[in-house]
Amino acid sequence: MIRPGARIMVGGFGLAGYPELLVENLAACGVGDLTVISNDLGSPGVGLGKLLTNKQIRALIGNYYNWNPEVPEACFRGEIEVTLVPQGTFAEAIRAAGVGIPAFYTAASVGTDLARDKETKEFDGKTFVLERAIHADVALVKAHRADELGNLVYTKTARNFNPLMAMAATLTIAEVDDIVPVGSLDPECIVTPHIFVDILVRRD
Amino acid sequence: MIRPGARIMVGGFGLAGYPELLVENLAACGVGDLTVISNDLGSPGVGLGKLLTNKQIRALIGNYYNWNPEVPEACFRGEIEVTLVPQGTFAEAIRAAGVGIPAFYTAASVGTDLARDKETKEFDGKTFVLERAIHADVALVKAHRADELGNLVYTKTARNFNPLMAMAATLTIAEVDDIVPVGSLDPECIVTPHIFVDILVRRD
Amino acid sequence: MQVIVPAEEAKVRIARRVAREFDEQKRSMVINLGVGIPTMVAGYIERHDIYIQAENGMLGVGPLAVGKEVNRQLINAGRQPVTETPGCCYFDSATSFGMIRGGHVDATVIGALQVDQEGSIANWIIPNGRQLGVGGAMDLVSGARQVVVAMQHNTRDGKPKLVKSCTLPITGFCEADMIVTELAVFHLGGSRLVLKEIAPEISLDTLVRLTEAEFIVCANLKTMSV
Amino acid sequence: MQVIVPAEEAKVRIARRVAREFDEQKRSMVINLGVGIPTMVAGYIERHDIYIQAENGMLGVGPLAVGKEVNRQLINAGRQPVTETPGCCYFDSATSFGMIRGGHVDATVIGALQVDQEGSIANWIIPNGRQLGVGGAMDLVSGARQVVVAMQHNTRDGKPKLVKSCTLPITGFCEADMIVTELAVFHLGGSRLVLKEIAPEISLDTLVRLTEAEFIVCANLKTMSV
Repeated sequence: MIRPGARIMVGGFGLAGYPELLVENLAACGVGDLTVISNDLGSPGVGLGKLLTNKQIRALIGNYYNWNPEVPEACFRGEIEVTLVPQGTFAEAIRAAGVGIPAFYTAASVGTDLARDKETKEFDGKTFVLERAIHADVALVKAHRADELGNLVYTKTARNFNPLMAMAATLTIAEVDDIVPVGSLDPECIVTPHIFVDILVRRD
Repeated sequence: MIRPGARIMVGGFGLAGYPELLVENLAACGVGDLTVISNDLGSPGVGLGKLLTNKQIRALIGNYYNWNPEVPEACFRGEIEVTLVPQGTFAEAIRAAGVGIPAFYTAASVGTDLARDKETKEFDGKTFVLERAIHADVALVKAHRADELGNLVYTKTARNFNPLMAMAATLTIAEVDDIVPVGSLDPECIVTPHIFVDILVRRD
Repeated sequence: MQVIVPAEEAKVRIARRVAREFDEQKRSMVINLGVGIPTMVAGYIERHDIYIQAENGMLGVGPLAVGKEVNRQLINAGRQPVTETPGCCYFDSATSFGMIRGGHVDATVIGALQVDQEGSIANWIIPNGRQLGVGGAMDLVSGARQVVVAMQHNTRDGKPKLVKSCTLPITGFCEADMIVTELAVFHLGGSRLVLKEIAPEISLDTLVRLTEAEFIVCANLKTMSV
Repeated sequence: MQVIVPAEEAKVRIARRVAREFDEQKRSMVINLGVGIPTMVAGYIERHDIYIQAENGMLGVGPLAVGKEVNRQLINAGRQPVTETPGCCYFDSATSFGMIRGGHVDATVIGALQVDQEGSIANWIIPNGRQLGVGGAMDLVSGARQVVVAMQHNTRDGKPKLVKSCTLPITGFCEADMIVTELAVFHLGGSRLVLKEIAPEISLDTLVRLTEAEFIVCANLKTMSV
């Protein structure tokens, strides 16, 4: 379902809460020219790092690649294009895509190298930078448990970007540890309503 | 704690999930000249409607007052000032205030009477209207249960604007049915983290 | 004024026709229903994988609550007590409108005061000083993937509601995708109104007379099933 | 180069001094701690109503996890396994940065490569081609109510980190409120650097020599408790 050249979002922070199985499959199928939108890129050869080691990546949009030194190396050799976005702006821009907000203002990065070429505007005497929503073709997210409808709940800090990315892509594939019957999850505790989830994949 | 002239936010939708006791107290203490930010204004003499019957209101910011005919009457007599905001924009603008976003763009209301005098901008060939965050001095919210730290959980559609308003005011007062010891609420199911809550009031 | 279809029958016919539209799409859908005739649509949907979203923060709205089922904290956006369907969930209003604005809600069914031949909708206010409310109408018509207008063909005093150009304040410009009345079904195609179905009681001439908006007639015009 | 306070002792002294700052505020606080010395601050806080937020989605971060406590799905923003404190809760990254950007986090403690005399902070990148990451630093310095810089006074090779004007890429302009090193404590007042405390080992002359930034000396200058 992921074509060469696709923009894909992948949940996770470090090695917590990323869809291990889906990433393995993506690495195994070898589809290339990908734009990967994620917090970081795991470690060299580990997690999302595999996609870079495999040369499947054309561009990265994210915020922290120092855990995987292969990223700066590939970037400075000109093999991949990297767009750094402050982490809070990154999270908010993904949510914005999910909720139909094309752009918003934030104070983060004003005046810095990361705001270069971005529009700014004053509100109440303070300067803010205009940030655009970040969409994807496919989101690969990791949740702890789903019901058969696709409602999702998460575990601890494995939640991170997953609920946001689930909203922000044309197609959302959720990897889960467990699928339970409809009605088993507490309606007050569902974090991602099934409206945002297209496909469930259970780890075995 | 609420002074004359204050901007106050009050959670609830219709008569579901509004802080009944806090509103009663506000009506009883008679503080006036208030700007009330809420979805609606209850019914005549009921819920928030009491504040209008009591002439405590100077201005309203919200989206639906047809359930309380006293509102259009007072507005057209020039006794109060009413700013209508589309409901989705209203919710998002309150969240924006809570999360430090001074303004955002939305497609709702473009070209209509409610977007008059608002800036617009094109993104990818479509026109959007710029909407400002909506802040308040005090938020009065209703939750079902709190732990002693102020973490909150809600009940059914009584959730509505409450978690958003809890983030968007300088001072947040939460009315709850029940206060339980710290550690009693499931950390995965807490909807409003205690960082957003200043004062708890239990109904008896 | 001649009554072609009595009001109560008209409402049921409209609700049933809209329900069939969703049933026939043969895929799981999430829909949002406005107050009035739109709310009635739920009662005629047969598929079990069509989920109703209420903009006050619920996905999986069941039938109206009766008797002991009534819970003051469980209402739809029209303030009516409702029930839950299995797998339902609750969320805040920003997330709810995020679903709508973000294009995740497959369809919204709304009533209207007027719709014009370009699909612009007027349904939020009659400037008479007695109304003051917009609710989620503007967010819904601009955000939902499909906007279905479900309304009686004419006003109570026989005036056309399908007009050349709305005279009432607009809710959203060129947003309607489908209009269902008791007399006809129209689609909007390339900003033009196209008649797809006509009620069995009337002729095309009668429909033209009762409709101010200009429309083109679909080559494959069908009789509306009633 | 003369070592006044050995590195390990310096780090502990800085962390302890920052911790005392929060303990003394005598009110419940939520703080966010960056990697390195800032993370060490948690170990010296005595009050039980100071809650640690991790920007990867947790409020109520406990001590680092050891042995069987380690859970790969429970980490802080530096990817270290941590534990929970009672009343902790989890949320997504947008809500987490909402807390930060919205001014709900009382203080952030961060390390820095350079801070200048106007309080501008450089801590996200050394343009050497081997680094590529900003993390949440820009959001934190612009969003947190109080920004405390916790860093050693000089670089390993003795260069000043408190400079007249940052030469490295800026994280945030005029955002620092307080700077704690092993040799001194500064506040930023009206965009001017004010020396509040000085370490017992050194004279004011020595401090001036080790500090490129210009600063004024508080009338009530104290000796830093070590």
